[in-house]
Amino acid sequence: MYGIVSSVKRDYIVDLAKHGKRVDGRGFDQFRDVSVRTDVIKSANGSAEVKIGNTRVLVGVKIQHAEPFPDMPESGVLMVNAELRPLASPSFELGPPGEGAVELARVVDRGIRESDAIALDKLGIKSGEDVWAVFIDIHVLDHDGNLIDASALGATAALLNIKPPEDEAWTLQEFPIQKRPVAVTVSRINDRLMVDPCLDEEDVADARLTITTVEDGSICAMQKGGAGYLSREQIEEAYHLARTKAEELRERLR
Amino acid sequence: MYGIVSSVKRDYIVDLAKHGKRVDGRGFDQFRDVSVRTDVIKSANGSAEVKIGNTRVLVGVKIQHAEPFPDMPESGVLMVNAELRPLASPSFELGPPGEGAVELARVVDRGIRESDAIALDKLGIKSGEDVWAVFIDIHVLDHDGNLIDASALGATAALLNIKPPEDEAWTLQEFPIQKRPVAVTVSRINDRLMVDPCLDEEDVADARLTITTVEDGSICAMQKGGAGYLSREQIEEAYHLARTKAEELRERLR
Amino acid sequence: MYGIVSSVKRDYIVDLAKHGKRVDGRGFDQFRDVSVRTDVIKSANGSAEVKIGNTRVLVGVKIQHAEPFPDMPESGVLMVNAELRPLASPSFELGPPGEGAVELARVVDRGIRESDAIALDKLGIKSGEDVWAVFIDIHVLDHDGNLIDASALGATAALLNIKPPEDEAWTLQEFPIQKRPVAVTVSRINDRLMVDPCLDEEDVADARLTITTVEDGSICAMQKGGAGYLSREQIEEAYHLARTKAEELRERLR
Amino acid sequence: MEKPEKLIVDGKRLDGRMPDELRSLRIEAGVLKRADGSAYVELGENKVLAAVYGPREMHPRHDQQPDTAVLRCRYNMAPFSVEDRKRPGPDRRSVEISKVIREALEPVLFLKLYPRSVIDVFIEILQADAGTRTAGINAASVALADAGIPMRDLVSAVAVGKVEDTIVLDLTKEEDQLGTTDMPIAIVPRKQLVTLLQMDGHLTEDEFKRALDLGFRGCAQIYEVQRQALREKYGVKEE
Amino acid sequence: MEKPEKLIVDGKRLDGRMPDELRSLRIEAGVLKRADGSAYVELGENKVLAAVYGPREMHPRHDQQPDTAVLRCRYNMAPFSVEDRKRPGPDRRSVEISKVIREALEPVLFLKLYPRSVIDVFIEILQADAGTRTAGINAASVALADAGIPMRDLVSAVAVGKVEDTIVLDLTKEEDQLGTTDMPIAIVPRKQLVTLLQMDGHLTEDEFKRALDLGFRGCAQIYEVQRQALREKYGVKEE
Amino acid sequence: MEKPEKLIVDGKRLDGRMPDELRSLRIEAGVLKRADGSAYVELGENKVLAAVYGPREMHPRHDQQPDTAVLRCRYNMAPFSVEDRKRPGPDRRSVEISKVIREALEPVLFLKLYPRSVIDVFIEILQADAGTRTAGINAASVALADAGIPMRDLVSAVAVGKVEDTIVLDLTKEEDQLGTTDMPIAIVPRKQLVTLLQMDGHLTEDEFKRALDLGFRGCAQIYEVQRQALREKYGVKEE
Repeated sequence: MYGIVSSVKRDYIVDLAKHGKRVDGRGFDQFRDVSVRTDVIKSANGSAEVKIGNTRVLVGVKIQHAEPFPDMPESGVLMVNAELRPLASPSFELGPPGEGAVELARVVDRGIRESDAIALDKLGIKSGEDVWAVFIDIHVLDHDGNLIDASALGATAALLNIKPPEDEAWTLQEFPIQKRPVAVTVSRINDRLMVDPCLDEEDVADARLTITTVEDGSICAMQKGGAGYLSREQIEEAYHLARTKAEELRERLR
Repeated sequence: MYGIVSSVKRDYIVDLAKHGKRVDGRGFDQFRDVSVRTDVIKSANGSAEVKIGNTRVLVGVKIQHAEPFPDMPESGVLMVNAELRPLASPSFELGPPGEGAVELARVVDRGIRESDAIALDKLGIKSGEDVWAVFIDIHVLDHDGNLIDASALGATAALLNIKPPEDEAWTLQEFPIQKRPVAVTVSRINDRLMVDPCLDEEDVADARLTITTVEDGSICAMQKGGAGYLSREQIEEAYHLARTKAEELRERLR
Repeated sequence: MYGIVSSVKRDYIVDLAKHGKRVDGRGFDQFRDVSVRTDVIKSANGSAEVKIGNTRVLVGVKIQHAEPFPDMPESGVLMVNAELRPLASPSFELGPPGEGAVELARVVDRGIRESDAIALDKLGIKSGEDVWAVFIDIHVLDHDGNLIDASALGATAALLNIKPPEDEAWTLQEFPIQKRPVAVTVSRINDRLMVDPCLDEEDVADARLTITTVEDGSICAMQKGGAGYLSREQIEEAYHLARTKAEELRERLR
Repeated sequence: MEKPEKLIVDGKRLDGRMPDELRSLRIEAGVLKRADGSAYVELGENKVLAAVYGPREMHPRHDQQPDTAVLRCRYNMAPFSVEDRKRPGPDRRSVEISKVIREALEPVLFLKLYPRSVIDVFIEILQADAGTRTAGINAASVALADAGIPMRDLVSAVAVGKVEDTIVLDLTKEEDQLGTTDMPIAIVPRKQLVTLLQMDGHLTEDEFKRALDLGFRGCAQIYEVQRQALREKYGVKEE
Repeated sequence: MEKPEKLIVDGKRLDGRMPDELRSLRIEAGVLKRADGSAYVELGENKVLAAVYGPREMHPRHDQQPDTAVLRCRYNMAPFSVEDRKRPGPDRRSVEISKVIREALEPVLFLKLYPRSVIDVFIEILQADAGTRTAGINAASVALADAGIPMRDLVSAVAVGKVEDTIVLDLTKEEDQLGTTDMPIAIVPRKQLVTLLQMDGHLTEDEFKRALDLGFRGCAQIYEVQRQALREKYGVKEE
Repeated sequence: MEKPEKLIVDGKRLDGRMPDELRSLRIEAGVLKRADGSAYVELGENKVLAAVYGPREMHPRHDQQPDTAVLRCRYNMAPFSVEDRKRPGPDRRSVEISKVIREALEPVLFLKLYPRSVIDVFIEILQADAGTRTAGINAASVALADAGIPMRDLVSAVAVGKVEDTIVLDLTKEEDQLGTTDMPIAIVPRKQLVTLLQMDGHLTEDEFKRALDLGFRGCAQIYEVQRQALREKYGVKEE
């Protein structure tokens, strides 16, 4: 997921950070323009397109029959898949998902799964034989940094956009969403923390910490990334940043 | 499927074509020697070996039980697979079928499927559970050009050669063949159209158009290939060539 | 499975062999220290760790429900898999099993299968639907030569170590072991035969012959390996060596 | 899907179109930031995105051609673009379509200008309703122009078909599934040369000729919209 | 597995441990012959082996980095290490774990010392009982030291979790499955820097801080055992 | 397949052969146009084709050996060659057989003559009836000679087995499945050296010696047919 930047650009960005500045003039706690459009794909049960600056992610949700897992015979099934399509970046390659795509999908998955955003226990049909599967497909279209936040926001938005399948086995009034998890990734460059890095910033960042919170500010998932470290103080600061920004982003959902 | 030819050879072949000639002295509308031998593989339900000049293709058909597709619960299943075995050409590589093999299989498949050559609707056994699957496996043994025509002819010949499986679920008198589709590929070199290119001609051809016709001359499948173009007039000329030659080739079937 | 040795080392080992000696001073019919520890993995039904000199192989057996093969509806299923883990040798690579791992697994498999070491016919549960599958997984941890003998010994030891699954479908008193196959690989360097080559010897060996015998000295499996040949006399000599050493190794089982 | 009694009533199709009428078509050039060129096409219910990267260095290196650039195309359907979720990754259908799209575009490119390099064309089907390969060609062709790749002309493509013995332009999914024949065609409009032609179904000689006629006319309409998209992006009038 | 009524009774866990108590831990350095460095870790019922190869020449060559060594990690579960036999080969879980382990180890390595080369870390889970990724980091870290790779410090890791509203150290499989929260953490002990942090479940702000506290304390204990293992192998006192 | 009561009646096998009798054998050299060398073998109901390419440049390049050619073999069964259609592509069985065939052929080749190059041997089983690997070796060996590759000698191969306590030559599929033992063997006939030997089933020491005897004798017969095939192709008498 990381590209290569020239050392000149690296020095420039790090130097700016030391002086409290960012390449595009934003504050460290400031997102780029965020737009969330839902209901963009008719063939999906729910969909959303999220743009954060130039970054653009399309998320589609399909609801289909599936077999349950043996140890959860009455529970619906959640599947999150991410495709870093090669049209989105010169660094994305053809072929099966690499570690970047796998991590992206799993971080989004955990935010939804661990917050119980979907009442999977209501998605059984016939015990041990038939349940509803919720396929969340993240399709990255343009990559200018911060894919995790864009994808997670798109996934929650697409879930909120779901129209139940036209199938007589579907008996609920509406799709059972219980929580609105929102992921915010905080990156460290030199010793400064910032949200929503653009790609150039992401490429020079030492480490990142994604914190997914729900409405009450409690955490449902975290993921540190990058080949650097974070101090204890930075982690706590990141939590406060993430919680505050998640509230802002959550307002974009409906 | 395309090899690389020296520019000397290319110039020679193109030059010949301009003067109305071919490397082996044939007319532009003339096939090399064609031979069709059937019943060559005992372990197959039907089989045929087709030679066109030095090109040699073995086609085997297996008839086995399978599950139907959900939207066609009483219909048999047709599967066409092509293997460009590396023994057939230095340009064929080990590994899963490449785009050349996939295209070859799909063009042959469409000729058979779209002409309703096989009455698949008669190949059900138990609705939604059990039907007959017809596996047509194209095994290319020696590649000297024009694999599509050889493979398609072999497939139709092998279908006509089928002995029903010895299985109590088989209730038809004989295997239900309704049409005899034949593919003819017309290649353009410079501005000349010709049938049955040998490998050297194929390598320098600008474009090809495969037209599969049935007994009454109507078209059931077409496929343009190659990195060049065809004019409208060339397409119509190709149709007439293909129709005429298909009639000749069809006489080789039984 | 073969590495590359310098020609100096090769000449040295071959020269020693000509003079009746081995790099570590052993006799040609002498194994390195052999240790067999069983019951080393709690999550397996049976397990064994075999060390032969520095070579170290861990074998775990899992017993699980499975579908029978259609032609053996009441018979249990045996699966042997070998993983040459890259931690065991710089020459082992990531990725699916290569030909070395496949051969290793299949030679061990045949020793067990062909000797009827397991009474698979007693491992049916419900005819045509449910049988016991015996998964033998060979996990190579440290490779200093003679993996076949170590793996085969580990497999037999792990089978003898099996505690039946805690499952109400299991009705036998104990796991039905009938034979104790032991594989001994005899290698030829120049014109000398020797057992239990270390890796350096294995790398310069011309050929090897693995002979798996059971208690009465009869042969249940053989496999010649390596890019060289064996004379008829060498084969007979190898049999006698293998039979004698197998008796010694068999004493290490329980 | 319930089968309607007739697909053509009083000379009109189920969506109200005449037999020779295109669905609504929207093309936008330069819609992606990272790609060197890009285009978005909406054709009826189809939503298609194409991106071009290159000419750029070819990897793996032994695939480099000493005297020419290599054109690579990849056609991909998003999992949610179709009725039943499509499992990600290439299947035989997309492998074949990628190949015929590449061969449809190659005749208008001057690949010899860029030896040892590669031009990548990625086509993503975001929502599918029959005609995705031709919509993909239309998008890719505009994306190539947007990337500044020298071209002899654009390539314009459309599907023609036969529905209840009527030759019709630009099939919907319903018409494709219930009709008998689908014939995608791609054309280099100025020289009127065909660079893609496939067909499956049933056409007599006469029907075939009428289908070709209709395909050429449909492509001419699409060509205008493609050119308009580029004019809008670059704000210049073509000569 | 039958669900027990309570996981914590009278302040003690089902296996008798206090909430802030580690399972029994044994670490041995230099256990493999062929690897350049290796270590074996037993943590409760976990059995983990790590091996290091390198710095060695990077293949394929085009993955070489001109100014630095590349660290590669591969976490793998043996098929018999878990309740239901695991099919061999990487799955999505192990791909992700391999990535976060690499990123947990990389901060203590001086990779720039070995341009164009690769350091490979292989972690094999032979028997699993929750906490395998952190046990793997502990093993890998000792194996790197055993291989003589220059390091700023070791990396020490442990999982913290929440079980019935109690923050506990070093979850067992039972606690992991029945509890609500799992938070693996890795630390560079001397500088108290975090190199791995993951979490799934539910933590309030206050719980999160207490979990961090407990994680730091647990890692300090593990660090001592790691150093002891190296002292035993090399028979020298650390300064 | 219904199990017959006895496989050997009055000293004769079900197909009328004596225990030490080969099935009908036909070998033809030089049957393919594109390959550098080729051969076709019919042994009973087996139909096998082998082709040789090389010595040619080795790709990928990092598999080149600076001091020797590399021999690659690939044994493949056509999907229609067996009772139940075989799914295309290599399986574990064919991977192993490809390896032992390569090791059976390598001893007669002078690979050091062609450093950095590769010799490819492709064996296609078109119709299978037990003994395909040995038939493949017989075909490959003739194909190598047909390709003009310098060889110390041909390699001749056959399967020996045990059926109802009788040691028999050249098992049919029925004998292979109902008998107890299968022992394929390959020999360099002039020097009487064994280059392939596999066995599964049950043999006592005495049976093993008799099986070896029979294998050597069977290979001698096959050797004659191989040489005859080459004589017919090249129209010269061997000295």
